[in-house]
Amino acid sequence: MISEKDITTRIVPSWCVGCGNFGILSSLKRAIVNLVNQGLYKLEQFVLISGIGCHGKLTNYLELNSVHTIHGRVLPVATGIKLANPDLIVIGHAGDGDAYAIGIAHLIHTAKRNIPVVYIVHNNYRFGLTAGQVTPTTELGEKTRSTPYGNPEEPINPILLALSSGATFVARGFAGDVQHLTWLIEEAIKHRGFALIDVIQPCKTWDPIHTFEYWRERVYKLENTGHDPKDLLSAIRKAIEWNGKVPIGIFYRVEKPTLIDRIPQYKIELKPVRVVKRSLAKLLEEFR
Amino acid sequence: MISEKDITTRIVPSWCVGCGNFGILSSLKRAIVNLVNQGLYKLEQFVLISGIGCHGKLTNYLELNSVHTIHGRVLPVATGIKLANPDLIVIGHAGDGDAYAIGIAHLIHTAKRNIPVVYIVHNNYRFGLTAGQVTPTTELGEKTRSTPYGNPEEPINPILLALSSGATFVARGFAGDVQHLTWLIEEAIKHRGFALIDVIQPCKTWDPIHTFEYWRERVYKLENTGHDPKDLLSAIRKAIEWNGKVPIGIFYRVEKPTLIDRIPQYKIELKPVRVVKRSLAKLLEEFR
Amino acid sequence: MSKNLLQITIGGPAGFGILRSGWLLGKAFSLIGLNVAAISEYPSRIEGGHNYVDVCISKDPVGSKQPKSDVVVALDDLAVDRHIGRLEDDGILIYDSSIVKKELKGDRFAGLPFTRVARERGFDEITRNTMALGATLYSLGMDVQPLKVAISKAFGKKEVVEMNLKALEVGLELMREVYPGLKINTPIEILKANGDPKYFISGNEAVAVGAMAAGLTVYVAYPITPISPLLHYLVTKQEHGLLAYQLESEIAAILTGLGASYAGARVLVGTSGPGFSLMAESLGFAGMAEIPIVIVLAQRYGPSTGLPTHTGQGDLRFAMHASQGEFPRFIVAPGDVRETIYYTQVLLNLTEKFQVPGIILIDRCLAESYFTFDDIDGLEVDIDRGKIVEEVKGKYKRYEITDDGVSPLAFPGTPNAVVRINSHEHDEEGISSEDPKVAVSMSDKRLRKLKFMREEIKKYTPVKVYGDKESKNAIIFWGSVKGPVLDAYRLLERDGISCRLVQILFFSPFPDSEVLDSLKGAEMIISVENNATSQLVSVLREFVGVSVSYRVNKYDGRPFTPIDVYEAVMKVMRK
Amino acid sequence: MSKNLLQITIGGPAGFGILRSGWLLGKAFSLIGLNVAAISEYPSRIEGGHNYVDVCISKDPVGSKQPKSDVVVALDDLAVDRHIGRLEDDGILIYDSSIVKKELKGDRFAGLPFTRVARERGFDEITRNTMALGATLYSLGMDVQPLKVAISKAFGKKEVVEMNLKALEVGLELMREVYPGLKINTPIEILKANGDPKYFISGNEAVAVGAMAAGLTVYVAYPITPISPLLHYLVTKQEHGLLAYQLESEIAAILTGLGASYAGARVLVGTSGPGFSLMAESLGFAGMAEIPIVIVLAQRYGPSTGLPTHTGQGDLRFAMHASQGEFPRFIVAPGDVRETIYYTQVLLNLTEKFQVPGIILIDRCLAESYFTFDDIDGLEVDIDRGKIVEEVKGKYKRYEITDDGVSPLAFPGTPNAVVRINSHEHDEEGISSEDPKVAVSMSDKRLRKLKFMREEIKKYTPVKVYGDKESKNAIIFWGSVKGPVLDAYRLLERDGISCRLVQILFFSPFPDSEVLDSLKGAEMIISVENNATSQLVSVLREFVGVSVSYRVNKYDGRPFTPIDVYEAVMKVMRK
Ligand SMILES: Cc1ncc(C[n+]2csc(CCOP(=O)(O)OP(=O)(O)O)c2C)c(N)n1
Ligand SMILES: Cc1ncc(C[n+]2csc(CCOP(=O)(O)OP(=O)(O)O)c2C)c(N)n1
Ligand code: SF4
Ligand code: SF4
Ligand SMILES: [Mg+2]
Ligand SMILES: [Mg+2]
Repeated sequence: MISEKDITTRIVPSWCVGCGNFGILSSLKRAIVNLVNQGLYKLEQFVLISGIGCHGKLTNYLELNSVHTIHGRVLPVATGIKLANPDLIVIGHAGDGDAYAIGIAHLIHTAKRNIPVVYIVHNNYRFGLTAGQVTPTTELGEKTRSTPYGNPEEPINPILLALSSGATFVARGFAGDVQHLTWLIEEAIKHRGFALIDVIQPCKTWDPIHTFEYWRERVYKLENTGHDPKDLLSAIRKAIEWNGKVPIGIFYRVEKPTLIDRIPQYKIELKPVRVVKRSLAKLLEEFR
Repeated sequence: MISEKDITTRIVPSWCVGCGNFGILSSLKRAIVNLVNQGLYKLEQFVLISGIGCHGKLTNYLELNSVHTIHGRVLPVATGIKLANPDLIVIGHAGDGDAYAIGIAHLIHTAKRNIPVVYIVHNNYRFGLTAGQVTPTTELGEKTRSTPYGNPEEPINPILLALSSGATFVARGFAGDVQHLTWLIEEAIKHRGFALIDVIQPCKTWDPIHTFEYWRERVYKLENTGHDPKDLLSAIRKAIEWNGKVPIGIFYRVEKPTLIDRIPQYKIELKPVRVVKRSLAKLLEEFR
Repeated sequence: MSKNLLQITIGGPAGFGILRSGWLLGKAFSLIGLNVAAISEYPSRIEGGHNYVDVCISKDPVGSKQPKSDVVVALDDLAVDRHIGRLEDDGILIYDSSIVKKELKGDRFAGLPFTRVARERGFDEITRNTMALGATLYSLGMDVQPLKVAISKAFGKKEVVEMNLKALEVGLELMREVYPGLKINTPIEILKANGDPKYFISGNEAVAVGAMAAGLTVYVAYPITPISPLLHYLVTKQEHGLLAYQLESEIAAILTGLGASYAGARVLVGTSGPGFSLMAESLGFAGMAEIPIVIVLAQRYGPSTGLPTHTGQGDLRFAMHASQGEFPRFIVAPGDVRETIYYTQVLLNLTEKFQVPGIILIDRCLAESYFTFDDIDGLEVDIDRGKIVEEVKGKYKRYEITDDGVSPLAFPGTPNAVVRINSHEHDEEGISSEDPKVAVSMSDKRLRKLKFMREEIKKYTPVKVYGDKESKNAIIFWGSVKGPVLDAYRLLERDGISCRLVQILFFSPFPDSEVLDSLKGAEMIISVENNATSQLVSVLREFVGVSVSYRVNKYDGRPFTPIDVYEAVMKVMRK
Repeated sequence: MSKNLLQITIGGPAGFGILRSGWLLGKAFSLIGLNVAAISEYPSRIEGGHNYVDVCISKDPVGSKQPKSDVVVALDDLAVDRHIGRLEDDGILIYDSSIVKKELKGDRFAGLPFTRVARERGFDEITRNTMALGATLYSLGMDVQPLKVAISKAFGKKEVVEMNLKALEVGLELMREVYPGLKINTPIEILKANGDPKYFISGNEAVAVGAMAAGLTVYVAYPITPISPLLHYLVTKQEHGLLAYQLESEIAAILTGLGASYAGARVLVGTSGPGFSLMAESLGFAGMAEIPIVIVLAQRYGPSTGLPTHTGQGDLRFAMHASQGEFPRFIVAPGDVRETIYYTQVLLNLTEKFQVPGIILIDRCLAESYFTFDDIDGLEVDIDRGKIVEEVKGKYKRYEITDDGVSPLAFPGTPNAVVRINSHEHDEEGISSEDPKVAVSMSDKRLRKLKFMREEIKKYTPVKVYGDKESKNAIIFWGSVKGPVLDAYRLLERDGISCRLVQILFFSPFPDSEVLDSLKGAEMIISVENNATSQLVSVLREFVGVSVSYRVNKYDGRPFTPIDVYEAVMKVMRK
């Protein structure tokens, strides 16, 4: 039996007091500890990847394999790891800037490929670490460091985009509900396919309006509504809904072959981490 | 009155005989000629932008302002032109590789911003100019130069993605129906907002299966079905439909403020093409 | 250290407004005609950790910070730990005793309960800093009036201004009450200063001002430290016929900029290393399609994410060679805020005149530090957009072959002109061509500009020499290292060391002959660079065959102090 | 031109299979032990336009094409126009009279209705080329047997093979019937050649073979000319424990590669200039995080989109300096297919041994042309993955400070090891750190590798010297220019001109001392480069202070011929 302490480093998190990232970190730790203690995975199988931003510091706090990659590129790194060693459990963490601004292309394509990795987006509606600029999820009209006259753009809908890209597990979590988020992360890890969890993560510094309280009053759980996560059209309908109330939970979950299932070589002898010499003379035979 | 000849250069198109690009070129010319002859625009107002690929050569064939930009970047260039001079009519041409592989991020964000430009994607389900590799729209299982065992990925759905990104005009055209495509292009140009036209463009060289005939047997016009292009959910339902029959026409069309409408400065005195000296001494006053 | 300098350090956790306090103090001194350098350091986090700013004040010009300070204001324990060792022998430590838990015993230590008092008085706690500034002014024996002016300029809201003005008085009174005798021997020329206000400005603001003076119409960027403040500043200036917009990535930003430039705008793009990397492909597009654009590249410690909030000069070679293929570009590396204002204007002209991309190479230290300068004589540059044609007769050819390689430039929308630009090799009309002869003539056309560009930069002092211009000893440097080098020079002078100081401003085109002239007769050449591999040295070897005798490098993410430079030079001299 | 060479040109529209025909012919000659260079040129279009290939054949080694040809096979009017002037005085033009409309009168012109005959015989029209090859062989007086073998190797389907074999006979018969006397005076050593088959391979295939021999497990790319054939080849080899995958962009490709490398794979990424530009940021990530990866960068004419299907050497400096900040990298520029096989293996080892990124710099000419070589002696390299640890005792530190800068490397999944990598500056465990001391020690750790890398490359002949090694005249070059330079040497030798030929293979780390050795005593140094700005010359100035006396540049997108080099050198020599 392991405990959260066993996967925690000596580093004190450098997030602002009251930051939503703490809730995500706790949920992640709990999920991993639970799954390991259930005997489903070994600790060394986990690989975390984080982008650049406040959220990205998470890899410093966990005594687990990790890649603190460059801004916006969590998913291609995740893809590479998974393709090279499908036995690893890959969990990517990105900010909303990371994931939906500079890195949006990779979300679409990783979902399309159904790469079996978990993608946790710390959605605080701001570029946090670079000091509070607008992101693709910031609401229309909001004033930020880079939009003093109010954001002239409507926000994107990451849930809808992920659904439209073929993601097989699409969920929204809330950093203020650690128990629920822990459950979501566990389900996402167990899911055989690409799993997005967009997590509402209050940023008290750059967005004092959308606080924990703000969200707590508005979120409700899809699990309690009879929503059928196997139905794409209902999922889309739920994704479009943003009428004062905000659904959290699993919008969509289906089983579909992953890219690894569909690449025939994996069934033969492809083990990209096993590097073996091939005879040069033999390789050159066809050229003579 | 101008004719197509007036906007045609001396250059003989270098596309393969029977390429779907010819149909798109004709439609574009007709649309521009029609609109100019209707007195809606002047020729010098038009700016074409093309990406890199077979489709990209189009700018060589038209005696109109144009930018043959780098691969995948039609939309940011279009955005820049439009922001600098909103009087210009900007029409972007991209390949499916261009638009949906390397350039997909810009589609999402340009749609989100509702930048009033037209985006015509020459969708031939292949990287044409680089000799026939798989693209994001290639069907599952198809054999291409880069997928000799069959494409292990399911295609993306560009119509659905554009709808999910907030595009205000979303259509599919067919290079084999020049009259219909001409109409679509005219409507798109007249639309105040971001307009995507995904055009089915047969590539006889790299995709001998999906010929003009293949598509001709399958396409049907949304205009004849009573489809209401103002209803997002119906548009999504139509976008998901791909049951042997393929709808062409306008999936979705709504009026919404464009980014230019929403940037207050445009209402004041922002004319980014008019460069005027500002007094250095005055600018520095606040620093003393 | 020469005692006409005064340095005050303010340190505390991120979120306390430390940098703002440094600005206030610096601003106050600049208002009475003193020179100031306010150089901050902060980690890549939003709250907590340790921020500090060194405010260095002098009657003489000052472009750097000192290793030691006369007053250290410490607003938490970490600040005490980090800076107590940096106190001058007769320096004073002022700390917030309601936060600092450490026992501090010493007759130069002044613990005052700023936070508690703020709470008691009903001020926002954040005014603790302002109180500490009041206490500081008391210990310096300085008048509070200039700081009051600074406060009223800094804060928008009247209540906030008033609260801070009160806090200032309270802090001063507290110090006077509890530590009436704790005083700094403030140099008389500082104490009695009452000259004209100086300009007090950061490198980022200098870029903004220069660009706006030059008629900038479009600024595009994706946020990145240390250039984000440029975006934050310009977005507030949009009333003036200027669009400043954040795009979804650096790739989108520069291409939006290129689109706007093609359409006729005057465009600036701001970024740092990671973003510049992403712009490499588009830089070459600008080169090939001959689209003018200026990129301001604020270097930080690299490689990769590196230390995002710390400085470095590691991108010179990358700026020179970014993007595939061969095309001319301008690169200018201003050394201080005044030069930044000037060369930003110059580069916006030059890039349009020659229809090439240009790079303004600064670094985190220059971008985010505040410095003073006196006058704007000769600082303003007229707008010159080059060969723009507004009316077209006959066939317009975007890439018409000309003697100087520069073709007449029309913008789309011009009647009778088809303005066709192309990333592919092309003929004079901009139509794609694979003809080898066309390729050679177009390559020649583009590269021919270099000769004229090299001529042109002569007008803008591409190399500057300071100090004893005939000396056999030369210190050679670029960019923000100018500050510490010039400040070190005063120390060297004091010690009777003669030397000339050579600053390279243009790196592309490289001013070969001016560099050679500037080094004529130099026997000992010492390079000073904020990087590990001496990139300037490699450039000198490549372009002018000059070998540097000694290299001084600092690559820990921190700027040089004059003492660093002084000691390194002395070590060499003693050899 | 020395007459132990034979050159055949085949030209026609894209879509006719011209390049394939060139391959067939080259393959046939290579099978009887002759040396072949088959160098093609094609425009950036899929059908129509003009493709051609020059197949140069010799008993001696050959690495380039000649300006003139002994036989020109023209399959349309454009081909006639383009190549009729390239005929040797006694050369023969064979053209398809059912396509060519032009009236051609001359006793060395053979018009034969290949297409019509193909149609009549019920062959696919595309066999017109094979017929023309039959006619060619007749005029050369060569046996058709080797070409038959080549045909059976080239085509998968039996019917296609048989159709082509028939077409070959038909073409030969046609020629014999209509132009029995039209014969080339084929050099006897070619006519009678019956040596062992040589290896006949393109640069792209050479990379593939080298990489596979070195145990490659992951190849990732986004398609781009001229490196796409590498992807097309490797995707067919995936049964052998190799994943070759196309990603959504170059950015995705390299980062997928870096992820795979971190996880333990041996990774190659292929691209050309535009894609390499997009990879710049990730290259620095590899540098900072110390992730081994090899990028093969096939240069083409630039800048920007440039001429996508045409060659150039414009990216040397960019490869050397791409990405912000300072970190070690390997750059090797093989000059021919044999070297490509060798150095690909070497670089896959070296990058893992030193945990740094590496670049194999080739160009369009080398990548897509076919060349022969004889033997594989010494060509195979053992796999060396460096300091890989499979079991971990005690605390594993990914960035443990070591004497040579290289830390033990564990892969994730290893029990007891936390493998943490980081693009931010970090401590030994890979945890982010902003400590200036950590920054210096980690910069030093990374840059310390350079010294050992410089030592290491000595094992792999970083500089090669050919010709008269003591000569006062030196020709210096890099990359695929090796072919024309070595071929030109035979012409210079014939004219009694002595010179040494110096080929630089490694550009990073730069083999300073070997380069200096190779140039010792050289008085006249002539550089030959396929670019406009002489990038090698700038590197020589920078690293070894050597000045080049004359520069020979070609920058029209086309490779040098030996005559270009010969004439340029002669011009210089005559001065
Ligand atoms: C290529 C590149 N561009 C810009 C940056 C600067 N940058 C660092 S973090 C960040 C955004 C952070 O926002 P988000 O991803 O939402 O993360 P958060 O800080 O809110 O957790 C940016 C733009 C960078 N590191 N790299
Ligand atoms: C950055 C970059 N990567 C790759 C290429 C090579 N390239 C040229 S065209 C093309 C794809 C063409 O496919 P598509 O966009 O579908 O256009 P099509 O040729 O089918 O019209 C690619 C990958 C490039 N020019 N630039
Ligand atoms: S700035 Fe916002 S997201 Fe970043 S640590 Fe602080 S509260 Fe959290
Ligand atoms: S390859 Fe396909 S898309 Fe390209 S020109 Fe030929 S038919 Fe058209
Ligand atoms: Mg965020
Ligand atoms: Mg395509």
